[in-house]
Amino acid sequence: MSWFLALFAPVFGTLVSGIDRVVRARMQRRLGPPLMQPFYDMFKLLDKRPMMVHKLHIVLGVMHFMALWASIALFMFGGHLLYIIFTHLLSVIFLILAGYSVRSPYSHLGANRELLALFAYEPILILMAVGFYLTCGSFEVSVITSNSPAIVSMPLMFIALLILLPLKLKKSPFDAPEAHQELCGGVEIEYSGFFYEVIYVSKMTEIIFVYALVFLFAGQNILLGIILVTGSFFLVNAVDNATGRIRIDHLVKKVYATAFVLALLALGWISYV
Amino acid sequence: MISAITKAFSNLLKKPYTCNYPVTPVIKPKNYRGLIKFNDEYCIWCDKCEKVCPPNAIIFKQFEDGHKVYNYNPYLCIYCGDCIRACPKTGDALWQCEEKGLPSISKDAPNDDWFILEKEAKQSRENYKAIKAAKKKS
Amino acid sequence: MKKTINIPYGSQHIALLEPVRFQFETQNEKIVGVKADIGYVHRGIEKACTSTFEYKQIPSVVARVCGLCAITHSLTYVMAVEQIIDVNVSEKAKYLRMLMVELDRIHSHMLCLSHTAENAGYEALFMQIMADREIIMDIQEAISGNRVQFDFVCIGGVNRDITDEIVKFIIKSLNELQPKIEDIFDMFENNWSLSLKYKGIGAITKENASIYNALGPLARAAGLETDVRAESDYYPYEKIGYKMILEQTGDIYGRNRVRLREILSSIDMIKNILCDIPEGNIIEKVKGKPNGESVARLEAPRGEIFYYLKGVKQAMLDRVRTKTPTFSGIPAMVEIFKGQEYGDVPAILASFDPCMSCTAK
Amino acid sequence: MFEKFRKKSPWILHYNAGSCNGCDIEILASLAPKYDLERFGIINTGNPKQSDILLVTGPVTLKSRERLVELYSQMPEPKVVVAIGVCTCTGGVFRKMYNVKAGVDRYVPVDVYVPGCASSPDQIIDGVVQALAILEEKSKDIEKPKRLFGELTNNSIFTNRREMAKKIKHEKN
Ligand code: SF4
Ligand code: SF4
Ligand code: SF4
Ligand code: SF4
Ligand code: SF4
Ligand code: SF4
Ligand code: SF4
Ligand code: SF4
Repeated sequence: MSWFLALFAPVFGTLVSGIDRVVRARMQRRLGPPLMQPFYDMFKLLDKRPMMVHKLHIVLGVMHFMALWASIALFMFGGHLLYIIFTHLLSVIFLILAGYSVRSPYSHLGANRELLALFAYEPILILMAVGFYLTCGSFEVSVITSNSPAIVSMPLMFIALLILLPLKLKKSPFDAPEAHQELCGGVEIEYSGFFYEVIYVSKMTEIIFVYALVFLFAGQNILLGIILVTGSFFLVNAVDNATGRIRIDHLVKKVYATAFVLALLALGWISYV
Repeated sequence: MISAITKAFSNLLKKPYTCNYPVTPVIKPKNYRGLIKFNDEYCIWCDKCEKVCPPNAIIFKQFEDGHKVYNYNPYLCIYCGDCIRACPKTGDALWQCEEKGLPSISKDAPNDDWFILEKEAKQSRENYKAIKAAKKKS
Repeated sequence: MKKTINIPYGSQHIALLEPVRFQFETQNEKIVGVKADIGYVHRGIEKACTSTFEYKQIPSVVARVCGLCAITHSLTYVMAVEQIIDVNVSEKAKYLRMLMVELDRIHSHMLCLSHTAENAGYEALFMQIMADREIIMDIQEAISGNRVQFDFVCIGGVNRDITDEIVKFIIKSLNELQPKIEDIFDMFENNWSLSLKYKGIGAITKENASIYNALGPLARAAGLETDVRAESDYYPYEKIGYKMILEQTGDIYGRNRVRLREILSSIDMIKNILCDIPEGNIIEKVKGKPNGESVARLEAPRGEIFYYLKGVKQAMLDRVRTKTPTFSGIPAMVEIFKGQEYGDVPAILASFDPCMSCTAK
Repeated sequence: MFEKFRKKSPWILHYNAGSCNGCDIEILASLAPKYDLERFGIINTGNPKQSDILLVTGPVTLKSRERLVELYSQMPEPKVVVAIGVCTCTGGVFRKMYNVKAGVDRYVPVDVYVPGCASSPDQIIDGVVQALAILEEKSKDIEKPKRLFGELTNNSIFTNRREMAKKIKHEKN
């Protein structure tokens, strides 16, 4: 089962992103693309002639995806939550390096912003892991998922994660690192053809990573997990459709002022109650 | 912002605005300015339409026996309708229909052929003038 | 770290409809220097107007200077020609022209607002405004037979009359549009992410606006009173209930407010126009060749458009000169950019509503 | 093998080569809810390296043509060029102006010509649908822009200067 989940995580991610695009279109009162659209995109990208800048750029892109996939796999096999978070961190760092490795100013700015965003969300992820440790007594995902739902004991932590969701999914208001209109996609700008596909797939995989974290809050209760995931999915989309993009410095400030504080409060609550 | 979020949710249930264009055609209003149509039975060959057309999308080619052939390039016409207003036989000889122009592909060479035609038409005029002048002399 | 990154913005860029190139010098995303390069659209229209086209053809040519305020270009030109060759346009034609100008203003302002929203990363609002804008596009198509290039005015009047059917359709559509605009107004007012993005960003003071010769909504948002509609009495704007709309803040937020309020006031004006369109001819006969000089001005959606003509008794004019609002606004724009964050550039730029196609002609 | 997916996922890049904005706003309008180009899987990428369809508007002024050709050659094959509006197809009213050469097809090979001034969104959709059919048939061979660029037969996947230089030296020998 976990083999299956880990192996097909990118596929599921793509599917979710297909649903995401349809939901977003409907929220804007458009018909929207077909449900399988991201798959069509991927197959098409396989067919394009690649035009790349240099080898290092490619290698870093591929490493980004591999590290991300590895972190998902760790997750599915019930690994150590901190390892998972750090593998994920590693993958993001590869992406940032890839952004710095080319000379395009957009790519550099994108990497800058990605880095700032990383500083914004990484501490909260770690605090979250600590929270899980405090409630379930272990960093192991397998232990957490066999415990009672963690959302009951740390609802504030869940809200903090909800605030991070748009940031990780590159949705407004926290989509400054990608910023279609300013940076044309930021770090991914110089990728093309098959190699863009890699980045594209890792974006899809990221979705699974994020929703897996949401799922974690439900513990052993799978039904609750599904409710949490779909609930947060629609909420994120609605918020995406109700806000504009805020600037990267506002982003960092806002995330620290809300999510970080909430996470700290949640930890305090756990240790007092 | 809360109202915007609720709006996003309520939009989810509403019918989208999208008209499914290639499947269901769009209805053009009356008097839509479409392609220019020509009927040589009514034309009095006054050349007014050719002269007035800003991009020269109408060109008459002159033949030696005196008759002319109308040429029109929908990929050059700006659909301004000036020719229609200039034509003394509006409605019979020249009129603007409500059809829109359709895209063409590179094989049709809407541009290159027109270059050739333009040159030929110019040449044909000059030839005709020369012939006429020669006739007058003789 | 005081590393300066030069960011080229344009001439092709996702957030920029216009082929203009800005070169931003940034330090940590803060802009310290701007260079604007605007010649990408120069086609030589002014020259062609004096060498290729006869004066009667020019209305449809200058309309193609720009598709956004196509009507104002041909109208200003036509007004200038009419002055030289002494044609008196009937009241009815004047009302029809005003009607089209105001419709054009609504569609152009809505486009600008949607663009500002999109460039602030607010896709849903962009979609909403664009969807509502189709109402205006349908009206324009019904009146003139084309969605963008109307070719509605001609020397001596207008080309098409409007029927009762169309009048009814316009009033129905405008009644539909009004609540939607108010809805959009509400979205712009009460959204924290937009207020972060708009309030106090890209501001210009009233003094600077007048020094750098800002025009149109850009100036009116800073409280500077410039509007050709108020300054000239060629068209009976007073009668149809024109009021100048001013804001004091001068930032993006102020500009958006000016535009939104102008849309609302234009809707009212159109309703008044439709109520009291006088009877009369829509077109007068035009005789003679232009001889002499004339100037004409008109308030386009973005500010004042100015035409100068000189005719020498020939079918071809001797000189055609256009001064367009965006061109005059560029010094003010460059001034505003300094000291802003790069992340705000798209929104600021969109809020100027720049259009280079008439700047470079 | 993947040809048929090209048809389902065309990403567009839009370049304004000196148009009057009339056609550009119609492209915007066709992205908006009423016409919703995303139904065809179209995304406006703004990044030449990831696009399949180049929508050009405007009669190509002398200043913007370099940029146009550059963008065109930055797009990886297979790619399709759609000329939107009469002034892009043939020059339209601008045909005889001194800063304009009649039509885009003087510079880059155009696959679909969409008439109209301005082309209405439904005409743009017609054109794009036409372009999709062409996109499906195209091969991955390099197509050359007609003017301004000499030989560009470089089939390497790298575009940086060192790789290019290597390749060119190789060809010289
Ligand atoms: S509609 Fe205008 S451009 Fe077209 S043929 Fe007539 S005069 Fe020429
Ligand atoms: S203006 Fe009318 S009558 Fe004269 S040549 Fe043209 S079509 Fe014929
Ligand atoms: S930002 Fe708007 S105008 Fe620019 S490319 Fe995207 S949709 Fe088009
Ligand atoms: S800008 Fe002046 S000098 Fe230059 S080409 Fe034009 S008229 Fe001549
Ligand atoms: S100001 Fe802008 S919209 Fe108006 S004519 Fe000039 S370019 Fe067009
Ligand atoms: S502002 Fe004056 S000098 Fe400058 S380009 Fe225009 S006409 Fe020439
Ligand atoms: S075809 Fe017409 S509307 Fe379109 S860009 Fe050209 S002149 Fe403007
Ligand atoms: S550095 Fe690159 S973009 Fe600049 S001119 Fe040379 S090849 Fe072109």
